[in-house]
Amino acid sequence: MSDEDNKQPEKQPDVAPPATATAKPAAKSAKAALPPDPRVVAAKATGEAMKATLDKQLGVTAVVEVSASKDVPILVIDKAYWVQAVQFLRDDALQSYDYLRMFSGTDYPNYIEIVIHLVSRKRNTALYVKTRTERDLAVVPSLTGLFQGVNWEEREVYDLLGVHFEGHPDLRRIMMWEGWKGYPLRKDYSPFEDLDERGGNV
Amino acid sequence: MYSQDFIFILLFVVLGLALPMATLAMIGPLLRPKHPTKEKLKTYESGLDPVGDARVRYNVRYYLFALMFLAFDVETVFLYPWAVEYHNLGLYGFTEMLIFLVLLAIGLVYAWRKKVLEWK
Amino acid sequence: MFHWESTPLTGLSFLGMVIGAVVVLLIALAVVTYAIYFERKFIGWMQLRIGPNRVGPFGLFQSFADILKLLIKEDVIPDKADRIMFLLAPVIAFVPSFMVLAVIPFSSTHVFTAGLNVGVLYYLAISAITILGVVLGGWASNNKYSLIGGMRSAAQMISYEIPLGLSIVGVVLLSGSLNMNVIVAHQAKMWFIIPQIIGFVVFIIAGLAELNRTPFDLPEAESELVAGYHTEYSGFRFAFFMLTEYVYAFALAALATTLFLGGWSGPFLPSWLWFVIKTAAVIFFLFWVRATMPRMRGDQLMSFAWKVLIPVALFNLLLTGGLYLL
Amino acid sequence: MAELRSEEMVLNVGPQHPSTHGVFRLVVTLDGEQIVDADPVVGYLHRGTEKLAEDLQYTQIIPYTDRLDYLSSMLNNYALVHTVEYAMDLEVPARAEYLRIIVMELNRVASHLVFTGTYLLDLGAMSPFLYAFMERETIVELFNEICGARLTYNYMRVGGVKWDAPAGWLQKVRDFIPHMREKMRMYHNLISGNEIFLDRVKGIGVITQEDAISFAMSGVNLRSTGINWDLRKNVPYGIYDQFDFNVIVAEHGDCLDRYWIHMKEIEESLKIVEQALDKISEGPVLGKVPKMIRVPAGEYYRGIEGSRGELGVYIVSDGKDKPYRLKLRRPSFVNLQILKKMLIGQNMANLIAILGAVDIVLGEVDG
Repeated sequence: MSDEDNKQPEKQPDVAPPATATAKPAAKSAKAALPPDPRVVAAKATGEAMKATLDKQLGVTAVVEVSASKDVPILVIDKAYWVQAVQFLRDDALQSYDYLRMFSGTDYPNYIEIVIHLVSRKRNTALYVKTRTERDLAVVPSLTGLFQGVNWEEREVYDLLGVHFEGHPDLRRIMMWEGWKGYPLRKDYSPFEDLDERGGNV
Repeated sequence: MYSQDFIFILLFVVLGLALPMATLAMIGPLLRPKHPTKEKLKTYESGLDPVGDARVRYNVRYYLFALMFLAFDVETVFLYPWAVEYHNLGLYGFTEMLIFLVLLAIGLVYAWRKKVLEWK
Repeated sequence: MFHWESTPLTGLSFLGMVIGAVVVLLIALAVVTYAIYFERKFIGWMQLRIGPNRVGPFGLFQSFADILKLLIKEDVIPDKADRIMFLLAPVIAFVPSFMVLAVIPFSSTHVFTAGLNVGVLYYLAISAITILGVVLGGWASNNKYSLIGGMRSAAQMISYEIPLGLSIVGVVLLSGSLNMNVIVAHQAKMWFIIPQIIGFVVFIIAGLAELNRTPFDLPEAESELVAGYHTEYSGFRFAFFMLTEYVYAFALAALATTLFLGGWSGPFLPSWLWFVIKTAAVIFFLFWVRATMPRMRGDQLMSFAWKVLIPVALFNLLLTGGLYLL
Repeated sequence: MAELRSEEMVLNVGPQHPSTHGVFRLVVTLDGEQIVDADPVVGYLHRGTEKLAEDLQYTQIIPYTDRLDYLSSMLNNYALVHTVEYAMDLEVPARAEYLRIIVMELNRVASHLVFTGTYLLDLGAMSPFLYAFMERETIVELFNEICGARLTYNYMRVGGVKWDAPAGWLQKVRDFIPHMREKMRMYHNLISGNEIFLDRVKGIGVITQEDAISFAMSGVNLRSTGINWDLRKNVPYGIYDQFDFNVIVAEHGDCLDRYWIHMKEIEESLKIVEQALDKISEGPVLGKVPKMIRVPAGEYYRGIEGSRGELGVYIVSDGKDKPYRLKLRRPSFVNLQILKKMLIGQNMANLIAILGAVDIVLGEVDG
């Protein structure tokens, strides 16, 4: 019951994000002014190559965007192919990204981004994989079937960012208590509004 | 007379009862405060309201040990009169007791083999 | 030598008995008070601390302060507890602990001792009653930690009761009597610790377990069960459980002294002083173990009693019997 | 005996329990003393560090990291400033790097000592706890001299460290090393060969390699399963590539292995401190940093080898002086997840042995 309530975010962001702020983080435009970092260029090339492999493997355009942070490629994956893509990266002998070292989420003006950091211990390389979901009805397939360790991480993201993970065996709040309303890490969350209604002593 | 010793022991019983009586029932109430509150009288369970009741039908393992104890302790008690009279009994007593102890050991081995002694 | 049984029962001798019993009670309380102080002090030193040092010179009055504090603490009885049993449990635990002291020969004159000719059996029988108090306390609290603690102590104490009993049979065999006075008299030439060294080791280990002391302190394993069977107890009712524990530590040390270390016998010094020295040494050993050892686990504890101690004690018995014949 | 069914009992272990090492709750279902089900409940200490950080400048976040894993605050400090430096491509003066290594490794020693002490306390031995805290006290006092605090150091800054070592401090650290080695022998005498201790921890709480990877475990827990993974070696950061030390790896993945790795790592850390003391030279301790620290827009992640595993900081920046989003990869939180799997089927006494060996700090678990 309360799950049903939680599914709907409290309210829409007050200000509609400007039309220009597209899927790209504001980061990109600032970076363009500087001379390109050779590490970033190389990482992007690696990312593009991986995109090609992934798309070919899954038979669809699963990777919607490629970028890089320093020397680590970043792949943004279509939500629909999220589990498949990560499974491929984990199981494929050439990739073998079997260690999910970080799981996080970020609230952007018009979408929520889930990011995982995969490490291939065999090749000692890292890869950031992301997926995006709408803010109003944030639903992402769960990775618990692939990595047991994301269980709590997904619960934490659910708790603090309000992203529902489909197929998660035990999706409950983990940091805040049951009955807490709202998702603290969202940018439109105000810590002082409706405090009595939101939590209280349950 | 032998009864003197038991009178002496009776005095110990009386004194043993008198001390808690005096401190818990007589002196204690005069000294200690009595301000029970709901929270104070709650059963402790790591700071939360207790879940369910503690009086459940408890695991059978403990009772098996109780049964074992019963058998072995009684047999141990039988050893005492034998030990006291041992210097008069000699080899006869020794063989008698050997048989008794072997029986005891068989019981132990039986329990051992039946895995009664495992706590798992 | 003075024996109560050889003294006719008159008003005067009855008064003597009363005085004797009261003196034993006072001695027991004093021993407990200072045993706790010494335990804290010794373990403090062993752990590079200084231990109690605030109340009185060198903290000598610390235990009195603790007793006073416990006396003026509220006696909380949880709502869900079985009231009558909860109130009775500490008394049931305490009374036998004091009763067993009646048969300990403290000195060569047996004013403070009942010379029962079933002395050893009396000790074992009476001390077993305490288990009842402990289990009852654990059960009556209606607290899960207490229940587990109570169950554990029941299983543990009854299991170690058997090797404890068996280890003493060897001594009884050698002295041919259950009377503690006679047992001490038999050790005039040689302490029984020498022919009964296996028995002594079994006795001390089983004794440690009976006392619920480290490494056998499972019933009150504070890191698992908070405080075990006395979790819900407070104030002076809790104090009686503590008192029981330390009176037993004293009683067990006294028993070890009597059965294995020659009791009050010894050259030069007065007999009671010999008794004090030997008992203090045993008590010190009990404390020392506590500062050194971690706690055992339930299953290991049980298998140790049944698979190691009991067979060893039985073997010791056969060995003693066999050697005695030769 | 099938008809003699016993009833199960639900027991709350924690939040107010002597050996949950803080406010951690474990709802266990017991059959007798056997654990049928376990549900860890965390969050009692949640302070919203990540949310708070969004309203703070980078330098202001540093004291908040102290309060995460409060037993190894130096490493937390470093994880944050290192990530910022990495994002900004900042140079750190050599002396500052060495000072950082010294305090971090000393902090690791202190943290491992607390583990050893409290673990043995959980197992019922009181003395090792007090012994271990004696040496920790020395380290804490050393920290007090260098940064003025015993627990919440707030010592590192973006681009260096806040204070240079006071006169004679390095010598004190140098004197401490042989002393600590001597004490290590004492610990081994007291603990490592104790039969009761070995019986309690050997073969208990076994983690398989597959589970360790799947649960993304790190630090001692991961290495106890035989996986050689130490970020100081595998993904070198700072100046760790200049030091000669071993990564301690065990093979059984049980509690005993975890204990051993902790003990051995203390010795390895001492080796690193010793080498750093030899190499350190005079110089500035704070590099050239802009007045206002602004991380260039983008996202950055750096993980360091904390006392309890991979301690990572993930910064999403929009180019302002405050992070847009700051995520802390908290090793205790990730490591703790396996607890449920390890506990089922064990008995009450093993619960403490297993929980203790996972080595969690609740401040870190709850963020």
